[in-house]
Amino acid sequence: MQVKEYKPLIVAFCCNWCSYAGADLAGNNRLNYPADVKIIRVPCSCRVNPMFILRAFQRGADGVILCGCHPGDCHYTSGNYFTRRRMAMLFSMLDFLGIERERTRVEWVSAAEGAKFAATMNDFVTQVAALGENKRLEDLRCKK
Amino acid sequence: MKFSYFPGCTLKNKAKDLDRYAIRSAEALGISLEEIENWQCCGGVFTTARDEIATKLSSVRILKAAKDKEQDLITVCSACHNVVKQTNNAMQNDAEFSSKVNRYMASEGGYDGSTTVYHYLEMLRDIVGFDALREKVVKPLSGKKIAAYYGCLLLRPGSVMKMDDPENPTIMEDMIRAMGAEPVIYGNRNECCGGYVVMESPELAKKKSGDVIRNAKAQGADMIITACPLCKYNLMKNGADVPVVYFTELLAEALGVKEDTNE
Amino acid sequence: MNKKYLREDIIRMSGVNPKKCMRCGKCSGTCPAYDEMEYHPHQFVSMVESGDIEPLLESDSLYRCLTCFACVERCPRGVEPAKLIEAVRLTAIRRQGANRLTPNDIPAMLDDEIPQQALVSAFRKYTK
Amino acid sequence: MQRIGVFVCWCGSNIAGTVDVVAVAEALKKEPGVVFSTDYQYMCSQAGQDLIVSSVKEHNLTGLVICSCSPRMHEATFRKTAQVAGLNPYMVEIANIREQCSWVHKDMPIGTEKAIILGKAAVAKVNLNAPLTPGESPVTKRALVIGGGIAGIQTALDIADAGFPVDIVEKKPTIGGKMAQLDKTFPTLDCAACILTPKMVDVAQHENIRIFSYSEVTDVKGFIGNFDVTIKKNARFVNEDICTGCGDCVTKCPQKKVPNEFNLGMDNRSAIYIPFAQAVPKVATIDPAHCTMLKTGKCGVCSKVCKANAIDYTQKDEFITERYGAIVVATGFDPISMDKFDEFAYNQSKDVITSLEFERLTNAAGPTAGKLLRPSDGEHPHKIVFVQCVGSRCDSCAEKGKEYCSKICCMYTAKHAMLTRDKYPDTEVYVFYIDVRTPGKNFDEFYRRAVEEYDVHYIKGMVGKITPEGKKLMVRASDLLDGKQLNIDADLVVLATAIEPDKSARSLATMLTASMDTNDFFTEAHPKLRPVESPTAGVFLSGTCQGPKDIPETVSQAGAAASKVIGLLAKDKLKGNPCVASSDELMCNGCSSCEKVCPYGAITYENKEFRMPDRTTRVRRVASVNPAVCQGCGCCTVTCPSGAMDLRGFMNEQIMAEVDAICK
Repeated sequence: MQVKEYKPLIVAFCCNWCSYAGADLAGNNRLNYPADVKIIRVPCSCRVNPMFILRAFQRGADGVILCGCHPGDCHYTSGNYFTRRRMAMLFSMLDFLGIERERTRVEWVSAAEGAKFAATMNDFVTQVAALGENKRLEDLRCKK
Repeated sequence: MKFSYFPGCTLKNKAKDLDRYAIRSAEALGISLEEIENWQCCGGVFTTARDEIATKLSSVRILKAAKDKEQDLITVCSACHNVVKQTNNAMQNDAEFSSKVNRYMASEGGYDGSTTVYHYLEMLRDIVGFDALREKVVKPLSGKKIAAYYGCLLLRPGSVMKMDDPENPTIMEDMIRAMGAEPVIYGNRNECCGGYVVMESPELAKKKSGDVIRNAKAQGADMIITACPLCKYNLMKNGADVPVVYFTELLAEALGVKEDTNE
Repeated sequence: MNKKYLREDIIRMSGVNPKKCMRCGKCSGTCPAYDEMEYHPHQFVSMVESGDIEPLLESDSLYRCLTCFACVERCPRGVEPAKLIEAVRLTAIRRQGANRLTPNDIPAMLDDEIPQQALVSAFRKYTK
Repeated sequence: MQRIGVFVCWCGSNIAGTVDVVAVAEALKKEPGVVFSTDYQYMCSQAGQDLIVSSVKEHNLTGLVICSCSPRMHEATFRKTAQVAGLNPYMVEIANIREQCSWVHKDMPIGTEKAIILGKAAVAKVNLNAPLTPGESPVTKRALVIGGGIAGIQTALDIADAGFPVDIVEKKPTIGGKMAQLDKTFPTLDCAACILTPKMVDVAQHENIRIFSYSEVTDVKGFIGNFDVTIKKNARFVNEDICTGCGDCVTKCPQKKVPNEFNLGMDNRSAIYIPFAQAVPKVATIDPAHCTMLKTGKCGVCSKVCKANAIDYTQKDEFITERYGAIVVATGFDPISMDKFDEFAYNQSKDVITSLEFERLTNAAGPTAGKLLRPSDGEHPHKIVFVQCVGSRCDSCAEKGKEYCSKICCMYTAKHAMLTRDKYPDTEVYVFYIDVRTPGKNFDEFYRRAVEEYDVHYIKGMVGKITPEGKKLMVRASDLLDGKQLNIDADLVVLATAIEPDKSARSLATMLTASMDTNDFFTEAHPKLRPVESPTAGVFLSGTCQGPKDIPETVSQAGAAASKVIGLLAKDKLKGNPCVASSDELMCNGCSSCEKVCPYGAITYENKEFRMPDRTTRVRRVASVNPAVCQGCGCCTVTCPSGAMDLRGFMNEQIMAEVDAICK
């Protein structure tokens, strides 16, 4: 019997100015990373409500990564500092809920860092894949 | 007001004047200095190496003795002050060092770096106050042009000693003014006299002390005061043709308590 | 001793990062013992940085530093050369039989006035 | 319910090579709301756009999903297409199936599967899209320039020449700034006053420029196009409109022992003064800290001698409020204090001076009438030591100086050394340097000339200690190349002090909500591509308030800032970004959290009357977003505890719909 290869589902939130452009640059340079990563564009990493990340886990995502401009380089001056603090809080709550820390990550990727974007995604997908499916946080209402 | 007091080895021997006038003057200013019991020599110089532990234990014990009496610690000798203060700083800020020290001292109880260390001059400025000092002066030293010689150890490293601006200090000059004399500002007041290297190279000490004396005199000094026995020795030995005295001696004179201390 | 190990040991002991040096030479410009030294403060920094430490260990310059902290105070980059010199000196005198000063040397150096402080300090600096 | 059309682009083989575009179009047909789906080779081509327009009409589409390249590439194109087709441009969403799919995945089935999911996410979002209209705001066609140095002067002249009115606010009694204090300028050695003062006159005579001298900005409200600025005109106790600048009062004033700040305290001025002969405006100012009349009520000499009757001891500070479309910051620099560097004996000897003091000492209008004389005894110095990098390039932990290179010192020191040798060939000149940094047109040639033709001794090494002794300054320094410690008995020492932003810059930045770096220099909107704009819309940067720079660079930046201002003022109306935050007043609990995190000050609170269901009214404090100021980062939406704040175009619902679509 052939076992179907496990493919994790990864949601990546990318800020419009740095990380989304970094992802575009990875594309321009044809730098491969797994198709498991699906990007959602937001104006700034600080637009990402912790609720969105919880929602993704609820709906079956195995990992969520949040990418923004490097600290100090935020297009909106200070947005990513808020992101950093909020995510520190959220991640400690995820610890509390029993969602492995390795399923989440905040990464700073500039518009010039296509290679870093691809490398980060490769690394993150490998990391999440090693943990297997995320079963901890499910919305019972979504269960069929 | 009571303080713990650490005189150090030289003040019990070659620099008795620095010690006795310090105690007498403090009394005249309403401050009593209680000498720490069974103290050991601080070691003379602070070893900056972070892995030197045993050589700093005597200083930690001095600091701990003051803490046990719940008193602030006062020092007079520049070298002692430098060693004790730098050791205290290491106890406060170098966690690896302080944990090693506390392991050595486990049987006598630990020390956490919480003692406040004042140099006698800081006590005059921050606790007595130079204005109050001025009022207590009975024999103003008017007409005297006095050069304060800081040397290196009182002020440096500035980030640890925090006594005064290490390049443009005013604490001794303010004291001189409070005593009614005129301070002489000269560039070499915070340059080294040659220090302990006199043992290794008397020529170097001669040159460096000579620079200090020449500069002070060129700027008009007719007396040099210091807080350090080794500075005094180096200056005196290397051709000082103006008097070099301890600041406490001059203070005792101004406060009118110099004469009756002939014990 | 292995060159790299020696360098790391001295850096760890002193807590100094010689890479911060920008080669301005202010330490040597201000050093009161400069003329007595074969290797000068800025050379201590650059030679430790490059691992060229043996010549420093052999040099009398180690015993000319006054530990007056002028270089520490005035260095624009916060390098603290005196701490580096101290670490090299300790490395030298910690070697067996390498004490610079022995009690037998003392009587010849004494005069009536010399303060205890000078003897104690010299022993700290020159002897292990 | 939307009627959505899906358009899958092949991008030649760029997409179609790895993604089965037909399958994508087919799969998306089944998504809720989708009524039409197709594919085409080049959707961005005219034919492709025509296809979109005709499909909108044919199928009555209300929303569009374009599966194509990155929205950073063609989002604007397709929004225009939607507009042509009669749709609101914000009813378009792009699924990025090229950069983020076909180009990074090699396997056709995998690429196709991902493209479908990205398409589904875009469809889910469009289902919740609402038409958005960018707000419009009028532009007040007047600019404010804060700071009247060469940067402010050049910016103001350029804007005024384009026909727009400009106000300059200068805190000193005259414009001119630091450049007015300089003697000669490198590398051409033309005299600073000769090139600056005509420009000052141009400013004074320009019909479009008003100067508020001896004034400062105390409050800024509003936003790009409409800033309401309060300017405080300090009382100068002289009626500016009447004063003829004859100077009779200055000569007759009995209080003549006031340190003259224009000459950096190296000589004295009177209590009523005109900073220098070519001052603009050329009117007198009374220094209230030193005027006997103002302090004791007894004197009044100036009032008696003034033929124009311009003296007014009762004058009060005056506040003016004016509206501006754009603000240019040109607050300039100051040399840092030398208090923490007394190893160089600046506080111990008058003969240790800063470079700016040296400029005054060699300036024909300076305290020595241009003769280079020692400040202590007025004698001619024969040996001069210049020390570079004093306070520049210091490690941050040293806490004394500045971490950056001050950029101008190498050149002006070369200039000082060269001019000294030129005028006084009997003078020995030493320059101690760490590195000589002379990038710039004709700069290195200039420095080499100082060495080769003028015999200036350049020594690599730093001065460690200066000891005044008698009439001499004993300079101890290292010569790193010769391996020597030097002891030079100098007559004069000149310190090339680091420069720092003017102290007023920090409070101004707070008023403008413009950002600063750790050194208090204003930050640019982009360090390379938008160097004269601040991240705050409508605020522009000119000169050294943004970073150390020399005169040519300052003037170029001033012109650049002016061109940006002109570009803004030339518009009648500003179209905003419609993707801005908005608050649901009924949900807002008035907590101010959003106001605190907004980097632009776009959120304000107001008390509003609400009609309650029982027909009573209640006043509640609620947030309101100014759409002209909001830049749409969305930080407030996450901070809002009651969920009242949302971001148009990136609504919570929309992003969660995308999440759901991806995770389905």
